[in-house]
Amino acid sequence: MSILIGRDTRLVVQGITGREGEFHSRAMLEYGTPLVAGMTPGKGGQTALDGRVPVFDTVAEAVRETGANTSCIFVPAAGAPDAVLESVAAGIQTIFCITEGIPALDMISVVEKVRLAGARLIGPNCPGATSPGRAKVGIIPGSIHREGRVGVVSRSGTLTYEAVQAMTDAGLGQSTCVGIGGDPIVGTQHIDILRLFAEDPETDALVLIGEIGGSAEEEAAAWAAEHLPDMPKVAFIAGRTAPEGKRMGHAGAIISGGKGTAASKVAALEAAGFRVAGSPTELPKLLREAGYRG
Amino acid sequence: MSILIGRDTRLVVQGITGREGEFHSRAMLEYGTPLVAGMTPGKGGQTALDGRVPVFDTVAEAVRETGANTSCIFVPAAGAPDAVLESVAAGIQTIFCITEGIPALDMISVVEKVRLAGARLIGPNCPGATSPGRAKVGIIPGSIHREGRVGVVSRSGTLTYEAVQAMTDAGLGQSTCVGIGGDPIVGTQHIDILRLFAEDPETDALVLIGEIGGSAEEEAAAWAAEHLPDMPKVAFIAGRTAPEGKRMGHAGAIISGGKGTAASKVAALEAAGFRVAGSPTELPKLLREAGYRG
Amino acid sequence: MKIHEADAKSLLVAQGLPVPAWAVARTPTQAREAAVQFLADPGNATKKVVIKAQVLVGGRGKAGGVRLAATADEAEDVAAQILALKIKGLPVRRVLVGPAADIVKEYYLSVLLDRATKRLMFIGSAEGGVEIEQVAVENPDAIVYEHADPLLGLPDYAARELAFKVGFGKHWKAGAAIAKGLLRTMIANDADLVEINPLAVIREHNADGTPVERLVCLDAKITLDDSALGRHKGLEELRDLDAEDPADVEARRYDLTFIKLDGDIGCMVNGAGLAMTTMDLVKRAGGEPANFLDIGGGAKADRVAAAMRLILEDRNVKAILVNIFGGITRGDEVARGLVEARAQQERDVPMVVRIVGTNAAEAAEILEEAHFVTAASLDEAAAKAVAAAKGVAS
Amino acid sequence: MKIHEADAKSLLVAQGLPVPAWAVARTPTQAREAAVQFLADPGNATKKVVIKAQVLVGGRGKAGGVRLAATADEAEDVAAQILALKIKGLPVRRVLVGPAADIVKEYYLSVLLDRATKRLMFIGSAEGGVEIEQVAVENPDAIVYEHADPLLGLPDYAARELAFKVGFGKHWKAGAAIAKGLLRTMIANDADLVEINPLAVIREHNADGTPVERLVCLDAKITLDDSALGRHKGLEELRDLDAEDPADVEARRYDLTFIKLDGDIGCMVNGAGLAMTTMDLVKRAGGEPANFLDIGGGAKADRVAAAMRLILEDRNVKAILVNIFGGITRGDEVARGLVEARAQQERDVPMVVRIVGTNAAEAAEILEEAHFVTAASLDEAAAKAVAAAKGVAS
Repeated sequence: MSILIGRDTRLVVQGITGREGEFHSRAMLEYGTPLVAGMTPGKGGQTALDGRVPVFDTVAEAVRETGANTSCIFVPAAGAPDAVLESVAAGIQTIFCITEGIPALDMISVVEKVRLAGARLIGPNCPGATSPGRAKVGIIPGSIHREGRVGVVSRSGTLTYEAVQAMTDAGLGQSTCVGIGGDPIVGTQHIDILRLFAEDPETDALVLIGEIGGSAEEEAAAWAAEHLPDMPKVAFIAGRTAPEGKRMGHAGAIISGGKGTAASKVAALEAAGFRVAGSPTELPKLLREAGYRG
Repeated sequence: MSILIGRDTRLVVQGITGREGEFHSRAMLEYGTPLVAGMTPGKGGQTALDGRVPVFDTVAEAVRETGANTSCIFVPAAGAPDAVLESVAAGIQTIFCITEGIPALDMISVVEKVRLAGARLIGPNCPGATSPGRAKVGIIPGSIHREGRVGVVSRSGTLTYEAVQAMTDAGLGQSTCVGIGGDPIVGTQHIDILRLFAEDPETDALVLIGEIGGSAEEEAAAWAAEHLPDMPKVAFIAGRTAPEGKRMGHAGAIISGGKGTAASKVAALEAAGFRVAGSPTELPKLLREAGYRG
Repeated sequence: MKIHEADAKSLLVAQGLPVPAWAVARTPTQAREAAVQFLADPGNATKKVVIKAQVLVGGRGKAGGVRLAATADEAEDVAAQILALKIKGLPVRRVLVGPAADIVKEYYLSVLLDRATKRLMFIGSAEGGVEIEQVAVENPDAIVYEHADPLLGLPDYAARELAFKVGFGKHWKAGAAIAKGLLRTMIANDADLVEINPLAVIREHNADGTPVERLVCLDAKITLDDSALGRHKGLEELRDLDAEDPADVEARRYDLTFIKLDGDIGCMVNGAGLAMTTMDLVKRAGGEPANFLDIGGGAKADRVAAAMRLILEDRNVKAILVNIFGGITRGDEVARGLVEARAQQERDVPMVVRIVGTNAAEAAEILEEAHFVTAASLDEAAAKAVAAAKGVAS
Repeated sequence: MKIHEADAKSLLVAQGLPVPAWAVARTPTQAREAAVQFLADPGNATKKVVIKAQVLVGGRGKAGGVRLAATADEAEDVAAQILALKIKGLPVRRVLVGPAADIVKEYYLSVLLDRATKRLMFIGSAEGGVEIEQVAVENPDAIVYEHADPLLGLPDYAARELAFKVGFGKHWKAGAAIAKGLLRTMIANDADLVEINPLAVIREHNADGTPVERLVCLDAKITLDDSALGRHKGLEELRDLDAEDPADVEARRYDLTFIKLDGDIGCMVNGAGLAMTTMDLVKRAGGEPANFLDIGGGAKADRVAAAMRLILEDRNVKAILVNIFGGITRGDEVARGLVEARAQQERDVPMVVRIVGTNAAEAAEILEEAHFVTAASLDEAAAKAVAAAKGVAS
């Protein structure tokens, strides 16, 4: 098993005929992801990726015709919130929004609609997720992964790759790696992913990658302390050297009013039983020290 | 027992210090309704009805301080949709909106919010409900009622009084009488009230009062035929002489495109086992003929 | 409130919707001037104009109220003929003049209040240009439905879905944009219904003479929510007073709901449902109601007097039935209003009065003192009124 | 994006919010002219003016950037002094001049994005005029919170609830209206934060000299969502280029995220989280990062070259660390950009390059051919860069 995506995933890519959408769809298909449909309004009836994927005008049609249950959005920022709503209305249960640069206010009503529908949104501005050996959805390079039993959750993109690469190099495979996105309003937060990992029989250890800003890592840590006391847990927090009041790239990564510092997050994680690494390369060693034998 | 209101009702009146609100609140209190609170912004801390009812600034406060679980709205049309939202947000489960003249579009988001909260809205533009001997909420004159076991549901105001008076005069008491309101968008329709009566052990017979326009009576009839085949059922439909294309007072009462005629409603009700009266005064006789012995 | 096609089109244009140019003419000369302009327009592919009667009833086409003209002379002539028409009893006082469209394909698109779902609903069809009710009977599968979200309106995806389902083909983007525009029009004006029939792909000419297709609103029907008129400046001005009875104007002034009918028994009732019931019982007793009249809740003496004047202005009225079930309305107030009204009325018409409910006893006293004919039940009141209208002593 | 108080007030006024009059002065003479006007205003109960430095950092009061003046001469003098200040390193180029308020009571009210609930949240307090963070620590019960509805915004009832909870007393209607106005301001401009501190009841004089109280926005702070600037005409103009490094302007032009810091090791990274991590590891290895620089996803050669120029413009930079984990970004593209940039650069700074992921092999080949110092791991790269900056051969 795995979380979010796995053997039952049937993926529709919204914006499959765009440059980014096509590039990453090809990579997903080559990774073995069950990419069953693409969607671009006005291109219904055509095919994408050398005839391998049928394209539909609407997600509803893609769902009806192919049984798609998961979507991945590469639509530009102006249309991406609407693309999420379209997936929700079509009954898609797991939605990955890769698009970056979406105005934060646009996402407020969208995440509420997702919540009311009982669906799950990952992102926006996220790299997606990979369940090694089964499927990858989004833009995480497939080559960095290795099948295994460590669950990885992160707010970042390339930092996640760094951490995953370090794990793979050390022989520690992953059950699922999830990048939840760095925007202030995201559909799914660290704690939500931990809840999913807690119920996944194939996840035996946790890697949590966080960064400055907000208090999502602290909340996740508190939850893990209570519900996963015995699972080996390691973490890395980026931004120890970030100055206060400056937005460090991610709209969400800002220390304000003395809140959201790396120090407070590290302290919360350590108090919750996480071993916190000083560099992503130390994560495998810390996992072993935490008792992980996978 | 009874439906919507009864011994457990704890009523807050929104707009209790207005002319209408005060007049009818007094009547409700005199009828024995457990009217526990009033609400008028800016008059929190005062009392209404000769010191008998505390007034609060917000419904939330009224709920917190008095345990109110039912609200009745006498707020003018411009503020009435917001008043419903306030009740919903405060956790009120049963909301009566008496106010008439609310623009229909204003109610669309409001009824959706009510639905999402799992609450129930009666009205707007409705006379309210009475459970004789227990409570009355709204503007139905208390004097026309008699305790009993006939459930009454109606779109109209005074026409309901006429029907109820005829019942009472014939010695047929009521479990609950509900006026659902004559607007095109109302929170609760005939069929919803029938569902409640079906589960009320103290309701043994049904009186359905309808009028031209829409297809709510037809839908209610079909439901009753399936779920209440053995309950004595009578009905009256107003508007047999109404011309097509004219709005007969109620915004909802209009025959258009040959739909919503009295004839089609009468036919549907008769097909569903209702005896349909030619005049409200005939309802008691028809109920007896339908086998009601109450 | 119904408004004219030309006014409806103005509301659409205000929301950025594509509507071909038009002019409104009240005289044949004005129609000629407009025709000259549209006939000279190089974009006009048909080189003709259409002249359409502006009346607030359907079926104007069958009644000869929509005709084409190829020259200015013909336009003037046709306009004169249409302006001389009465359609379903309503005189035509204005015509709309516009370029006659070179229609490639006709669609139907509307948005209205759907009571059952308590949402706004779009209705679309690739079979436009005929009444949608007819399509619904003959070819129901040709109609597609799409509900607006009660909290978000019509998101882009839903507009696209609707456009693909209706089948606008290569005009799907325009179709989706128009659907969104119809909803904006609905909300901006608190309309009950915004209906475009036909919504048509028409062929026009570019400046260089090459043909070009576009999707446009060729006809438009909008009805407005009376309850919301108060919050829209300017919409009340669209009311066509010409098309209304003076009685309607008077009724609005006193907040009465009045609908004139063809019978001879005037009815004055409080409550819409009870007013319809009263009419029904008059008919059942062998009479014909002269009107629907709801004096509303809490009516006071002056409103009662105004209601009485309205009823008596109808010269057909031979008897009056007053039926009041007091709730908010106080019976004694109504009784006093009746006494006052009778004192002022010009002609003597028999009146049957039934007042029950709040303050009924006080009302009975007042009525008795003033020698009104009264009735205990509604059925009795109806019978007495019918008898009175037929000249039988009651 | 941060904007000045005066600009924030203009956005509030555009939404109908009550803000006392003000003027912006760039010179002491302009300040004097404004003061003359406000001192002569009969409504000005204090007969004084306030002069406030317009800088995009907090703490201007403590820095002497907010002062009163009772005469035009004094105003000119005070303005001159403030315009000569540097506050937290930023020169004061403008002052705001307005009537000094006769404050009866100070409140705090703001609306901001609440990540945890994914909704907009109002924060209010009857303890205004001080930093809300301080109130949160010293008297947390004095702060009230109210979330906007994610689909309906702030309905009237919620605005009233907020007003009653904050405790505006007889000014509750004004408080509720202001709360709604703050939300409108937020939405109309895609703001992250709209903060009024103090929101104050002030005493003014009517024309006849009688005192009158009203609730007004005395100070205003608004930050805008950078992702949404593109859809708001005019907001980009509120950017204070004076307060920015030329490097910031250049970074925006190439879609780079660049933040200058105080160290000597320039960093060029793809991805914000990895960029922060790179800085952290530089520090951990004993060095000091000179900047945060995220070249974003899919960066091509020209963006890499621009990033290099930005880094080298900082004369403190003694070594450069390039860390690229290819995903969308192709390693060979970055490598080519580095070769090109080094060919053009004026001064020779040691550079350590680490490229992994997509097309890393091709990148390695290019780098080797161009004799770049490379590193396999991020830790190694950081160590080498720190050593290079210290002049130790790497």
